[in-house]
Amino acid sequence: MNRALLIQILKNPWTINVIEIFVVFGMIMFTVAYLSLLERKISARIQYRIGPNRVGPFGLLQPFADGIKFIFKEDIIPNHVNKVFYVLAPAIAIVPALLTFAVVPFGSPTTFFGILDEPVRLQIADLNVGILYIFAIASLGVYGIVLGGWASNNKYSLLGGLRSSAQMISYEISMGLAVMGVLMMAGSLSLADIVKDQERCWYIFPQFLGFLIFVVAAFAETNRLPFDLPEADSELVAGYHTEYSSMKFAMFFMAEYSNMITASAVIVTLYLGGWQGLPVGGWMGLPIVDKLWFMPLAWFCTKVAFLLFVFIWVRWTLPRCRYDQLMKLGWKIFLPLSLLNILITGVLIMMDVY
Amino acid sequence: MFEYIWLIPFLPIIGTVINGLLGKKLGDRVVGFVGCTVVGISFLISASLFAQLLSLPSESRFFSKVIYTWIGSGDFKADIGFQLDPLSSLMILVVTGVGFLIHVYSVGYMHKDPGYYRYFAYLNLFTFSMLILVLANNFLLMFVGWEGVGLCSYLLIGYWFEKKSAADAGKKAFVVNRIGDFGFILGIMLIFTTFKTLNFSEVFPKAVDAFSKGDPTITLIAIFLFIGAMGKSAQIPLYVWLPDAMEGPTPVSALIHAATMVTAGVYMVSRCNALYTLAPDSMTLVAIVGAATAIFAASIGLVQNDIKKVLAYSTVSQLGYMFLACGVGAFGAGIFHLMTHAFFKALLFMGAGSVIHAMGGEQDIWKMGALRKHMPVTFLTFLAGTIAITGFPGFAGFFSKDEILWEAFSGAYGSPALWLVGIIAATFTSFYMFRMFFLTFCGEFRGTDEKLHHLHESPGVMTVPLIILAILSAVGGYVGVPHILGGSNVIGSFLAPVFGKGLEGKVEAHGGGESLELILMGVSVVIAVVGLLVAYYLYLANRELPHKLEKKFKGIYKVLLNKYYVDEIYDACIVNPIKNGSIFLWEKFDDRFIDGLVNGVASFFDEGSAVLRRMQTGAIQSYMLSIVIGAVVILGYYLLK
Amino acid sequence: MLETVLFYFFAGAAIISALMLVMRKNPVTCAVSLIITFISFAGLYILLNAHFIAAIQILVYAGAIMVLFLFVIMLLDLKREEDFLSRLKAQKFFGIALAVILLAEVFAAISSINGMFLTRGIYSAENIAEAGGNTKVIGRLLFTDYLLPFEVTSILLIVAIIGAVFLGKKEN
Amino acid sequence: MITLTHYLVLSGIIFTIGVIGVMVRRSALVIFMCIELMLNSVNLTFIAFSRYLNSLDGQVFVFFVLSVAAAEVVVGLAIIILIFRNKATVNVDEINLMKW
Repeated sequence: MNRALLIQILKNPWTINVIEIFVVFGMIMFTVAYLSLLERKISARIQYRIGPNRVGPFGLLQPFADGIKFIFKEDIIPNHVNKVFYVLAPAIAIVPALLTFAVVPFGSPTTFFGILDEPVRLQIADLNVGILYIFAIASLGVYGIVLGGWASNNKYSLLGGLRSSAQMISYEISMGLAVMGVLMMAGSLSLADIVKDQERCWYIFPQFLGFLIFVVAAFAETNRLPFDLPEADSELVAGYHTEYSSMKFAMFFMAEYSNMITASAVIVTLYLGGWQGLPVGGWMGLPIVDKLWFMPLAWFCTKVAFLLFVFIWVRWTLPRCRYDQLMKLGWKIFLPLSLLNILITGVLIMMDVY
Repeated sequence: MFEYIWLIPFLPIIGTVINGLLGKKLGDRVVGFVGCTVVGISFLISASLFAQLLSLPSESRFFSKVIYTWIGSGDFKADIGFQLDPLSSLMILVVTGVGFLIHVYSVGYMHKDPGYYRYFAYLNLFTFSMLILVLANNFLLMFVGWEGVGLCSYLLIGYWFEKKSAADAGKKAFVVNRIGDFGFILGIMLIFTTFKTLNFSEVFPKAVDAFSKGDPTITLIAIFLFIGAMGKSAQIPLYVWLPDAMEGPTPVSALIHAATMVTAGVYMVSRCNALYTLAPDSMTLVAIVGAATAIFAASIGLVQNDIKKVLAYSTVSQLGYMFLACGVGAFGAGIFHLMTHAFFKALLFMGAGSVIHAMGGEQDIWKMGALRKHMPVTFLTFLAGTIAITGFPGFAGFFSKDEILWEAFSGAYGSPALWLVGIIAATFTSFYMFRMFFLTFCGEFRGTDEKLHHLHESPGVMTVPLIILAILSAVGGYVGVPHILGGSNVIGSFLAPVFGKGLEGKVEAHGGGESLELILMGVSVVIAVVGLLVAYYLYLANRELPHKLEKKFKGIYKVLLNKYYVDEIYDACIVNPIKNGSIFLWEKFDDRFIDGLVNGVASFFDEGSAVLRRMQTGAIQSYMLSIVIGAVVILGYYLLK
Repeated sequence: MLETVLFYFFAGAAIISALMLVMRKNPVTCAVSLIITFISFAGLYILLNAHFIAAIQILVYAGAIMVLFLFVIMLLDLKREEDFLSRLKAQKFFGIALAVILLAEVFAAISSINGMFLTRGIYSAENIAEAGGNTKVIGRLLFTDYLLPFEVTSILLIVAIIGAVFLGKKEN
Repeated sequence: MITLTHYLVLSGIIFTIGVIGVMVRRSALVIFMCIELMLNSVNLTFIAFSRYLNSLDGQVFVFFVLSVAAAEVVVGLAIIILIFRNKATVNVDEINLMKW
């Protein structure tokens, strides 16, 4: 195959898109793997332990060991389950988590040091209904848990599934309303536009209330502590995945961590300026740094990493709340607060403050 | 400032809403406070509007404002609109001023009554309706107020509805009023078909321009309107409800007799003076009815023993005077008498209320006596009221009554005969008022010992209104001192713009001269004194004589005591035939024929549906099947068409 | 070309899953079939350039309404439905026959309107793109021409919420 | 080339399937789902017309249909739960209280 044709193919937007998809997928999977290690390490630190350190230097190869273990364990399908949904549920759980990432811009458009003729955007798809897309896909994530819980034909699993569906619906509302503030400020549903608009100011500052609501709701949506009621081990054994083992369990596990990553990425995009640098000083004022196409990417990854750390930190610090408290918080506090947020934002926009 | 005119009726209705809806929770103190305050503020606004009106030159003293178009349908248009001119401004002053004093008095009189809040809600509603009536700028809105006072009188007369007589009296008042209202409605309809409008400011000029004197249409309208006035203002033959209205609480009687309700008819006739002046025949009718009522009621008053009944008949009689004034074309004099009458009649009723309060509910004057010692304030104020009503020189009643009598004698439509009737009625008035006064306050106490110990002066909240009204009764007449006594008849000239047409005719007819006027004035003073002396002679000096007279004129006495048997005659001639006819219709026509028809239709469908209801299987699928069949058929129809 | 393929793919998925909804006896299977139908519909909406509606189709129908259905199915712990309509065999026969007639009539109606186009509106694909995209234009329509129905919708939703809370409340 | 007719035919088929479902199923929940299916097929018609007539009114209508459907589902499901509490069944042929 001659060289010119290769370059022709490489420069085709479709090819770039496919490459992007594979890179993003690989990155997420890689992060998921190391996130599990990170979680164990951090929890050990918090509990004044050392954490896994046997496999590889500092236990760095631990994720691979875990993966191999999961793959080779016996795959049990109990007799009393509904086989179709039992098998489908883990897959249904993980797909939305990965799909959501498609609209998140993770860097500014670039030509990779002039290799390409036209700048390409570092985002798999720039939908003009980006946020709606995120919410739509995220709302599908619940089916994996609900169906898994139901198909297991086990009362603990069923309860876990029920809890998660109620929880998801409750928090999705305040989450959606909290984002309204951002939409009103950006005037667009596209995430690329939202990030671009944060040049003037990260939305966390004008939208602090919305940010708080969104972050807490994101915790609830990802079933992380203190809102991990669907799998509350002290009450429900292991909740919806009680009956799961081996690779199917690993998929639920991966789904949870991918969800965390996606949630962090969305929070960063909506409130923390996406791939933009610090709100002061531009790219640290250095013209060289300004030219480097990977700087935005680096900023983005740093912020996501920080948020992931917060996720883990919170998990090992806070106790779990009761289910009625969870519901009360969602409906009686966050819902009114998010409406208030819309009101305040609207008034401030009318007064030309924003 | 005139823009705020709507506040005057609006405030009392606010009071009604607050007291009616929340009164039970608010407690009696708040209820009383709210009830009085709203009327008080209304009075202040009325007073300031009145002052402003006075500051204008007399020909531009007119203000009219449409708040809201109530009904608009083709040609017909009715507004919620208010009109302020000398007549209505005087009326709102009387209504809110005297009304306010009655409200205050009620706080004391109705103390501890279980329906306190209801009472005040009604009272405020009453004031509201009356204000709407007098402020209206068209006949229809006036009719709203007209019906409103009718309703409120029903509610208040029957306020103690547990008592059968009170409930009956309320119904009687309502029904009799409706007869009058019927005439009023006919009048309004005739006005609309004749003039195509109901606004005062359009009807009256049109009438004057387009119709000659004595036109039959105008005469008919005037008579219809007067029938309405007869009902509301208790004239023969529709006066029967007023004495029975004594069943209501005494302040209500004061309100009905003094400030509101009964004056509505006089006000309305005066308001329509342009129409009446165009119809001399109807004027004559008004004058005759007024004079007849005056003497008729006064004669009944001579022998009544119930303190409130005496006052009631005196009201009927005084209303007769007012209509007499209107009938002879002296509308200003009628309104003047209306005002002074409001003062002293409110005073007399509230004084009587104070007496009844002290006597523990006793109303028979033969069981009272010597109350002077126990109730000095009531005694003095009652005395002022009595002197005022009998027309002693210097007091309010003197000026107004005298003007009426003078006009009756010498006015454009007057005649000596009317004057004679008036003067006889005045004699009667003087006699029965002093009779009641002496029996109540002088002599020795004739009640039980228990009652004697119970006697006490009323609390301040009741006596202060009495004192204020007593002062008004004493000096209220000085706004209308006639020319002959060196006065300038301020009120007459103030009202002149409204009664312009009426006055013209009157001035021409004044031929009698000043000496005649002075003689007539002297006569009326003399007869007042005669009444006083006779009463004194019979009831203080020579106490056996009344009983002897009673025996001697047994027939007349009995007829008078039984009020000429009017109620009985009405029962026999009107009430009973209607009742029997109704019973016949109820038992024969309604029960058999109408019910049979209705029940037949019902049972037809009942049996028919018993068959059809089998279609309701309760299975949703069958219903859905029917829907789909319907859809298929409809779609098929459109496709094949 | 791509459009044709995608249309037949989504249409096929929608029809098959709709048939599953009607024919399967397990309520959860029915619900999941319906979810698939809804998602296929969303795909069709995207083909029709209705991005906003596609997004809220998934958000509202697949994400919220069907979760509620599943929630209720699980809450009531519904078992498989026994042989459907054992009692009303005739009903079943007539029902399906009628439905087929209805479908035939609908086809007849479609063939008769084909080609007979009414007035063409102003919102062509280019105009929409120029005005800022599908979502923006719909938003503007909702807050101008359709403001009253839009506000009434909010009242409807409030009423529905109150009704649902009242109905769902356990009698003390 | 996909034309309006394609969409209308598809929508008609789906609608008919929904109608059949309502007529032959016993479970109130499934009947409910079939009604949702019918609503959706109508939505498809709306959007197809909206696309081919260059008018957005159809999409706005779909928006309203969606909110009505949401309200209807919320109340309907509450009613179904209530029925289940009282009668321990959601089969419509066993809930035929509303008959003569």
